[in-house]
Amino acid sequence: MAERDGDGSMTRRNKVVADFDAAVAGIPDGATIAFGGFAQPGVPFNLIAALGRQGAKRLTCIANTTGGAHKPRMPDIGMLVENGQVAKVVCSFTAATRASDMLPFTPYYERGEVEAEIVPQGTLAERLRAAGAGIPAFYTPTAVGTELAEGRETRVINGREVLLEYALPVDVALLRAHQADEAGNLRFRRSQRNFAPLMAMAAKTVIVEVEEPILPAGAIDPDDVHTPGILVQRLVAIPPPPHGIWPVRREVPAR
Amino acid sequence: MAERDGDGSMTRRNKVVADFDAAVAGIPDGATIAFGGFAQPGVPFNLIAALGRQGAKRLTCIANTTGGAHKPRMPDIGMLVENGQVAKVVCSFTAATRASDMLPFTPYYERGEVEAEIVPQGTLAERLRAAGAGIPAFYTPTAVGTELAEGRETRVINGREVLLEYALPVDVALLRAHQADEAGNLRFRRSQRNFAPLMAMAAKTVIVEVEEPILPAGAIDPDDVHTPGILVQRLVAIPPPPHGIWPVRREVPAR
Amino acid sequence: MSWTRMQMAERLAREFEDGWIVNLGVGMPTLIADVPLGDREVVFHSENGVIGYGPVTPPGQEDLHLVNAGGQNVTLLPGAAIVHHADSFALIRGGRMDVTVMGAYEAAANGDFANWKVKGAKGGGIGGAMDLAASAKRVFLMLEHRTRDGSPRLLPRCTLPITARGVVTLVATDLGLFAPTGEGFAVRDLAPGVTLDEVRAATACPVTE
Amino acid sequence: MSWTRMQMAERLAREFEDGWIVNLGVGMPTLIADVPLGDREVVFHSENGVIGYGPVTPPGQEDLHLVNAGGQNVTLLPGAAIVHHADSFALIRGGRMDVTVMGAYEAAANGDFANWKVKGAKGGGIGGAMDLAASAKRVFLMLEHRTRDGSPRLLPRCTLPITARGVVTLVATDLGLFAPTGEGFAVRDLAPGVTLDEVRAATACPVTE
Repeated sequence: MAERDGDGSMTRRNKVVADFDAAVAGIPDGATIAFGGFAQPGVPFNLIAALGRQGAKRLTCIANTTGGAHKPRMPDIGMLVENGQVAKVVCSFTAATRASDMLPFTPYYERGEVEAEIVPQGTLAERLRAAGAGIPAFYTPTAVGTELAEGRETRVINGREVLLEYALPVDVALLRAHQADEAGNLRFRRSQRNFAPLMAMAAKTVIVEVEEPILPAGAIDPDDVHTPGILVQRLVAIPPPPHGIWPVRREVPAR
Repeated sequence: MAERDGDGSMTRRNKVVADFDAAVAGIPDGATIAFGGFAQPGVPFNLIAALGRQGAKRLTCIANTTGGAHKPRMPDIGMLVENGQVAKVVCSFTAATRASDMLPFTPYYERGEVEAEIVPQGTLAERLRAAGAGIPAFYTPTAVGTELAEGRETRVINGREVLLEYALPVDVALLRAHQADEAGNLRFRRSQRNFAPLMAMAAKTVIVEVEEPILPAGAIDPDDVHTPGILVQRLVAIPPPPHGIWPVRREVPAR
Repeated sequence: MSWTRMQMAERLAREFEDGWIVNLGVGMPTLIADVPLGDREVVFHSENGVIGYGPVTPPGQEDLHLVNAGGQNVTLLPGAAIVHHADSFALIRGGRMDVTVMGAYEAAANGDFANWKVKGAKGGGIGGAMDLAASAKRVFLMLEHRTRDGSPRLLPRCTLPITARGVVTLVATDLGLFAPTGEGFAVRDLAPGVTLDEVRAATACPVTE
Repeated sequence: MSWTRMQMAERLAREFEDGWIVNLGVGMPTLIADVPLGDREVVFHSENGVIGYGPVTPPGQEDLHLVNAGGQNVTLLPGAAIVHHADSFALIRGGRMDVTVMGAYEAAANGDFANWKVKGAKGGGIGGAMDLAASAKRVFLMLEHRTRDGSPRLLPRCTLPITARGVVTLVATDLGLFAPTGEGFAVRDLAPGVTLDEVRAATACPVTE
């Protein structure tokens, strides 16, 4: 990819790219990619679809879930798995929350064709933040005493056993935001925010599909920015449906 | 103090108190108090003055600086030191940045009447956040190889030596915000934000002086909240000068 | 006559105190957001960074940008705030949740519980459960007293991989409300018409009054 | 004829590349925000969470809610953003600063430097210096080549407590621009009329061309 690590500037450098295919161009085989989203809000549907067309292989995919248990199905990591692009996922769910649901990802995992690392959701968020914050490791009470902590380093601090967790760095973050300005400053709407600011911190390259037309630099009040533009490299405005993919009412209203 | 740890509710419980003296009522001797502010923006001048009147003793004071090297002098931790209220400070400065300036705090420190722990500013911010985030300790590259790391625990992660730092919990945070609603949601203006959101996370009780009239719950868009109201217990609106203390142009325009 | 799920939700909600911050997990616990609380006001927190949400939106009025932990489109109450995931779990890990209410497969007399992995599965679904279980002030569980084939879910020790050790405060089932005692479960309430003997027959460890 | 402080600032600013994120420390480095950069655009970051600030405000037009690291009231450029202190230092520790420019008491041939504690003092002033020094991609220093009593500030090893080990990229003084080599300093530029011999006489370790 063209950008240096952490490359960015305020206004003159044009961060807006023409379309989703241009946005994901150059993502190499073997990349570690973080995908925003919790349930539907914040999932970069259009960028996921473009990554499927782009075809990068042996990807490590980081997200809350691999998706796919809902109707209608939207572009998700499960599709990249089905497409043979994924070597490993790092998620807080590797199975659906209802035993009766089957994630598209799960059979690939059970056959050993895709690796998975299951991480508690708060630990996942904190590990992403740590990567972005230059904190190589931290201790947490989460998962102590569980199967996830077996064989791993713990210590007692203030009388409580805590588990050592490492930062989770990311090559590319694919995000969906509500608003952006040309400097790359982002705003998310409601629970669309979820993991996005943390993935932007953790990633070398941040690519964002944006729901509203890209604003001129300065149109977002500096106090109202959720993710500062210096973390963001590529922006693409989402066209109206059917050219752009937008959230739809789910037929099954539970995650 | 009346509040339980982390006590809070959305709207019905009235968080607005009548004046600054009511706001600091009940802060006990021996409390650990964090003070917002970086240079002038965000310093809770009125609450500091009220804490001086209130008289709590043997305080541990956490802030970026103890203040007092500037003209005109504004209420600061140095005044609480002069008032005999302070046992210890935790700051990123225990001396002025110019050798020619003398902080009011410094002679007390040099005579051994007040203890001090000097902490790099980013580590201070991160230790406060960690306390609020239930992270008891973390590793950082900051201060490795310096006098501050002598005799302390380090380890090598990814080829780099990093230092173990512990969370810094707080009993009471005294903050200044620009806007607040009755649910305690806060907004800060420009660089007034600085340490405030982290101190609010780290503290059991958060007391805030507010520059604009307290808004009804719901007047701040949920996407625009900087510190969620569930972290905030007491709000007091700052009256216009001379009854309220407001920032003034400094005679010496450097920190 | 055993409790319906809604009655289980109502019974647990009676335990809430005014001013509590309440986290509701996926599934049955989401019913609690619809229970009237009278004079008591609690703030509902959802792991995805929503603080102060209200009932599920009626069909056709959904805000597709806003879901609770279960993926349901919900409303925001005046005074609500949105934070990102790390701040949301900072509130959880930082001990700000007065209670978390979760579904579970098993609850044990020693306070352990299991809700993320079923027997024989290679993977599972943790979500925020381990973070919530480790750090909320209280852990309330909602589950059917027995599995579909009649096996007890209240056990001396969990047989499934646990979510956290020794954290369960209260367990609501279709038969009643119970608290783990270390050796067994103490009855806090029984569904109307349910007898202690019935509960004992359906439970794999001692049940005391 | 040695460089003025403004000339030192201008010389260091010539090293900036288009697109860099630049952190300016208290004191002399703040002069750099006023240096014209021509075609190059850099973003100034201040440790207190200000991203994208511009020149110091003229007297009477100050925004008292907005200061840079030196406590000066500054302006914001279009595209600026404000973050809190932990996020600001996340950017620093996370390696997002292409360069940090700081004042210093001493710079050493081995890349150490000292800028937080003077001789004999009990305390000091660290501010964000240790975080910036440990994690910025480049560390530029601005200091007078000698102390007021004529002692050299460019040394084989620091005599004062150091801020970070082995991190210094470039040192601008009134005499020129230098890079530590391990054994001494290499001249990158000299102030007009300043000779290599003058620099050597004012420096406590080898100076090479």
